[in-house]
Amino acid sequence: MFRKRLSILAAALMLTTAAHAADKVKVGFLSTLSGPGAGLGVDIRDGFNLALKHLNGKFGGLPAEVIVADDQQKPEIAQQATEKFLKKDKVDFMTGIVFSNLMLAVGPAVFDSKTFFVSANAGPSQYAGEQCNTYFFNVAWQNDNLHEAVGKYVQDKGFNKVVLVAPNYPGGKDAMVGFKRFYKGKSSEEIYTKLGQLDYAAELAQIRAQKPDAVFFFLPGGMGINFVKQFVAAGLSRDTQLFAPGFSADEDVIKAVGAPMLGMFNSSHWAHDMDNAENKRFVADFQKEYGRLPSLYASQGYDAALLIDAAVRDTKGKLDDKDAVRKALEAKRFKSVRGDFKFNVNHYPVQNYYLRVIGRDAQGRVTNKTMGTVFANHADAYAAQCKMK
Amino acid sequence: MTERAAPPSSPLLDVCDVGKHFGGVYALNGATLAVEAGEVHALIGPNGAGKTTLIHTLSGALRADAGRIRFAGQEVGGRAMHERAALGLARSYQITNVFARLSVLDNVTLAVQARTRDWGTSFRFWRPFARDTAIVEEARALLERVGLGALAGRRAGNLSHGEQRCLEVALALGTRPRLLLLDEPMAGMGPEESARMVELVERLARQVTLLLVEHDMDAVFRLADRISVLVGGRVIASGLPDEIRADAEVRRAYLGDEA
Amino acid sequence: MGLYVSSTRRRALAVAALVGLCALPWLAQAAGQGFYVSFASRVLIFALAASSLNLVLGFGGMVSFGHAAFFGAGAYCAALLAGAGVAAAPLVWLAAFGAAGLLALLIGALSLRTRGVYFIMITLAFAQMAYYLVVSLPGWGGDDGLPLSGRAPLFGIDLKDDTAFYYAVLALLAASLFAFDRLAHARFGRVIQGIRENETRMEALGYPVFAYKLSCFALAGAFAGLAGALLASQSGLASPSLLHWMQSGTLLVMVILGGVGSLYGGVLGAVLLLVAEEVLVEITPHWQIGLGLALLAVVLWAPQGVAGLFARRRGDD
Amino acid sequence: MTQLILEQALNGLQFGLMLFLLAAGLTLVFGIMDMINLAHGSLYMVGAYLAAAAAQASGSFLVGVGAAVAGTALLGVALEVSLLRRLYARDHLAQVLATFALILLANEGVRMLWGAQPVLLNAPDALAGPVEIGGFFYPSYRLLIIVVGLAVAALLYWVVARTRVGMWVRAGASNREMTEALGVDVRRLFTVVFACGAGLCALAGALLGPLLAVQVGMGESILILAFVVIVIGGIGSMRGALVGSLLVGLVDTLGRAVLPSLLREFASPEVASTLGPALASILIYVLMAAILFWRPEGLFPARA
Repeated sequence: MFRKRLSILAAALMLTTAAHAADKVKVGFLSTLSGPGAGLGVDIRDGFNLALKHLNGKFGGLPAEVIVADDQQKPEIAQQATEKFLKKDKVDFMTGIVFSNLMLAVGPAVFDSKTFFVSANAGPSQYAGEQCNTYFFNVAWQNDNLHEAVGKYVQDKGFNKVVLVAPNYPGGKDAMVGFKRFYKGKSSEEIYTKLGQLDYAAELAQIRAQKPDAVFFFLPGGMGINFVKQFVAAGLSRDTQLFAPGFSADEDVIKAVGAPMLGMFNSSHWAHDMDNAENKRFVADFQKEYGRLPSLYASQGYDAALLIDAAVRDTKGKLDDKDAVRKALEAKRFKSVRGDFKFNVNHYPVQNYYLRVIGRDAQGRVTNKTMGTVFANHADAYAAQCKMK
Repeated sequence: MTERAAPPSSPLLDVCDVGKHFGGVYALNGATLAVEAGEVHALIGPNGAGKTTLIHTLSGALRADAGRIRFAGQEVGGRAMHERAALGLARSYQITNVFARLSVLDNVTLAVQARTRDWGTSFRFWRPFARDTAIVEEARALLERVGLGALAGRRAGNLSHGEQRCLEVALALGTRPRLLLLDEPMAGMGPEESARMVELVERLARQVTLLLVEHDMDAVFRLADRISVLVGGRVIASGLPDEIRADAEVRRAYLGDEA
Repeated sequence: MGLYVSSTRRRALAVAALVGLCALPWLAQAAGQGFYVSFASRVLIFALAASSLNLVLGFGGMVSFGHAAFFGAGAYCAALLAGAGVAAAPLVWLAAFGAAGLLALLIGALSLRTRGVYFIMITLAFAQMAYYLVVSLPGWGGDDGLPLSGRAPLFGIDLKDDTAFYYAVLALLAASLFAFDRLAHARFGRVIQGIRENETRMEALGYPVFAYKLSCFALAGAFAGLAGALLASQSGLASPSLLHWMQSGTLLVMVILGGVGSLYGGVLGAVLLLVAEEVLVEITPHWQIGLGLALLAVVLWAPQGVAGLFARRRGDD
Repeated sequence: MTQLILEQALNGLQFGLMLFLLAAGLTLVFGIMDMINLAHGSLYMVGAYLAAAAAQASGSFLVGVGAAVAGTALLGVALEVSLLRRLYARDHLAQVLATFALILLANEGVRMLWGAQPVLLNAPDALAGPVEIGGFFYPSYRLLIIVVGLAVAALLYWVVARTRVGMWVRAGASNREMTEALGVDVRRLFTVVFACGAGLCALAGALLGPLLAVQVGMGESILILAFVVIVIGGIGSMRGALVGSLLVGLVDTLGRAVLPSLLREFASPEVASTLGPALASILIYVLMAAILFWRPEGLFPARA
């Protein structure tokens, strides 16, 4: 009885303090920082930190406290870290998660505690459709989108015997669905691999036996690095064209694999050669800071920080007013490095998707070059099912 | 316990043509032996004759390759060691085999507790053993009988060799066997300890049928009602001590060298 | 190691610890650190799992390297029941207890034919089989595991509240430990300890050793299943990593660290390992170095585990 | 189909031979000293990291491999003399705890030195492409691994079967006390065996580095497979380790290849490609359980 009355009292106090501004902004940054998927998490983190540096360590003028945790790409580790963020550190925002399966694992706890999650990567179809949530925002894309773009290009180019390879997890399934939404030819084989698998000898033998025209693979991080290397080593690149979403053909993979990737087509919503002032500053400073070209993951981490900054500024630091924070996030008052985009009803971006090809740039480096636009102002296929409350 | 009435003439333990080989080597080669209820039956033979193998085969530690073993009118050759023990066929070990890290009393209570026909099952998960005072009392009485009453609280591993041999016998007795296989109870003992063991076995003989394997010929001829001689995995003679002493074949094969 | 006897001193300590644990949520709330209530539930759940392993390992003398299979089986049982709409905690716990017990009965029946190192390895093999099966079964969530929505209520008590859940876990752990204590002092407990000390001798005395070992193995598996079900509701996820061999290894480490064959060894080990982890994580990202060195120190200088350091030398040991 | 099976058989052979490199050391450690060494996988990891570091520093893959083997063997000696020696007389539980602690130390040590992200180790450029054998292309690097694996297996076989040291090792595995009584310094013998085992681990780590990823935790998954191998083969038996490795390698790889297509006969493609690999990974554990069930001491028991 006593406890209950106490908590009612506490709730009343909370209401009266609700209008007061916070004195700092706490962000829980949970990402994959070890293991084969670590490259992605590290890029998101570095992008996020670069933005924070550009913002002088402040979000919306308030000192920022960013607590970084490694989810080791394991759902239960992610959950434990999230619980700590929510119950111990009591963060105002969470961000950073790379893999959709982890997002789905921690989502319920985050939303239950009315904490905003600004996803810098994971964009599971569930949260775009029926399970869309007031507290979930994605600054990157819905999982299917980049795959849709490749599917459309492969369809337009007239390939008609394609093998699809993706890891067996929600992001992998979204990839296959997305690709097939626009590719209408024969998908002779759909190979699901174990998430985190590194030796693809068996799959490559299977592909060789199928003799496809093209292979579409979605294997983020270290998985993709190994797949491309082994694909080339097996001699398959001689008669089979490789296609991938930008995830598997960005600077992290190129740096590791090098020349064998030349000529590979891939899709992205961003590229480091995009011509706008924000992007030029981002790319230049990223290279200065970390000594490598940024990947799309880094750009997403950068944008996530900018979105949080804009929301805090809009609400004048009154982060307890959840409604106001939501509206500020939806308004998206910042300039993205990818050019312009806006949020759909499901809090996923509506934006352009481009085709890139891997070639040598003016300095002779192997890198991505933007070829053209595949989709303009493209929304995901699930938004219609979202009844945002 | 189910005890089918055996014809009065049939022996308590009836071993017929038992064979056991390891690889190509025959340790037992058609051993035949009968132990009558109530007697002390000694089994003697030179080293390597197969005495211990026979004890293992009878107790169930080893399975015989051939022949049959009847105990109390039942075929037991195919039964597991614990089933034979539950039927009343107990054994002691030549190399002391007690619960070294447990107290002397716990050693014997475990043996007494094994007698499910008197105490019921040990699949009792909840009721404290401390309430089974009868088991503990019987164990204490047994320890008194073998002369270890004063050492009940000691760790079995800390007993002297002779005391451990006595405990070994107490363990076998705790199950109240109908037949006790005593495998060299006097092994490694000094003369004084041996004398005490002989006394103990003499007292035991009044309560339980014994099959005694022993090297000490004085003890054997003093204790045994009947003697069987095992040579080369085969019983070459069986009879009263005097008959055995007089048997020419036994003398040649075995006693000849020593007597 | 003699037959287990719980001294009055140790019982008094246990009661004192229980009282302290009862006060923990209140203290945590007072300090504004509700997180630690949830963390403490987790520790107590692992304490139950480790204690159940101690039953096979410490009392039964069977070095099982596959205990995680039963832990995980309980977790998946809870998740599947939650998915099927079963909304009564006692029912879920009972089902997890039974399912894990049955699995342990099956695995035990096959594994207990081997001895020593081969037993260690075959239990490991069966646990790995369970791991890959769970990962591969369609509808069981693969590598991501099975999420549970909410916690089933206990006779009208809402366990979604972390404090209520903590007390439920604490009550179950205390009841389980009490049961283990009874077990160790009952005839069955004496028999399995006798088997641990000298299996052949027990067989020669007429005990059906296999049946006793199997019962012990199955019972321990059942309690591990209960712990698994609790962990699944605590975290809201039945994860395949609960069945991974590293989990079996962690449980083993907890038991050895705490004290093999000591009733509270599992609890002590779980508390020490998880709290050390939690504390070290705050101090340094390289906390595993500290933990590794501490474990090595235990092996070299405290061979009876931490419980052994507290135990007074008894009689003529 | 036959070409698929052939290619998969080669993959299985390659995988099996790498397992053999790990299992060879493990089975001797296990067999002679009756020691459970969970940290054997950590030596494999350390070897891979040393190879990557040395290859990067020198620019030569070969130097990397050599440095890894030598460095890890030295580390093995240091470990054996300083710590493991104290554990031989202890029970299996103490060994499990101590070597589990070593896993933690090794993982964290590597993370401190090289970071949490995987390190890249590239195969020599000359071996980056395929070679044509029997009408189809096969990665030349994998072929090299097969050749090296076979050579090492042959060498080990010769050492164990034909040399005096090998005779001691065999004797030590079947009866340690007797070997000691015959005047062999088993302690020193064991240090040598352990060093060789560590070197072989490093060789496997260095060779597999370019195919997999050099990362923290790489040793744990492969360690269990090595245990499976030696239990199947019979603890302490070199021949058993070889047969067990090839069996596990082939069953695992061919299972992965054939099971999905087999399953496709009965189930949808998605279910087939989901269940297939998982069932294939169970396959080796089923194999191990079955072998232990019928031959509780493994295929080639070393102890008399």
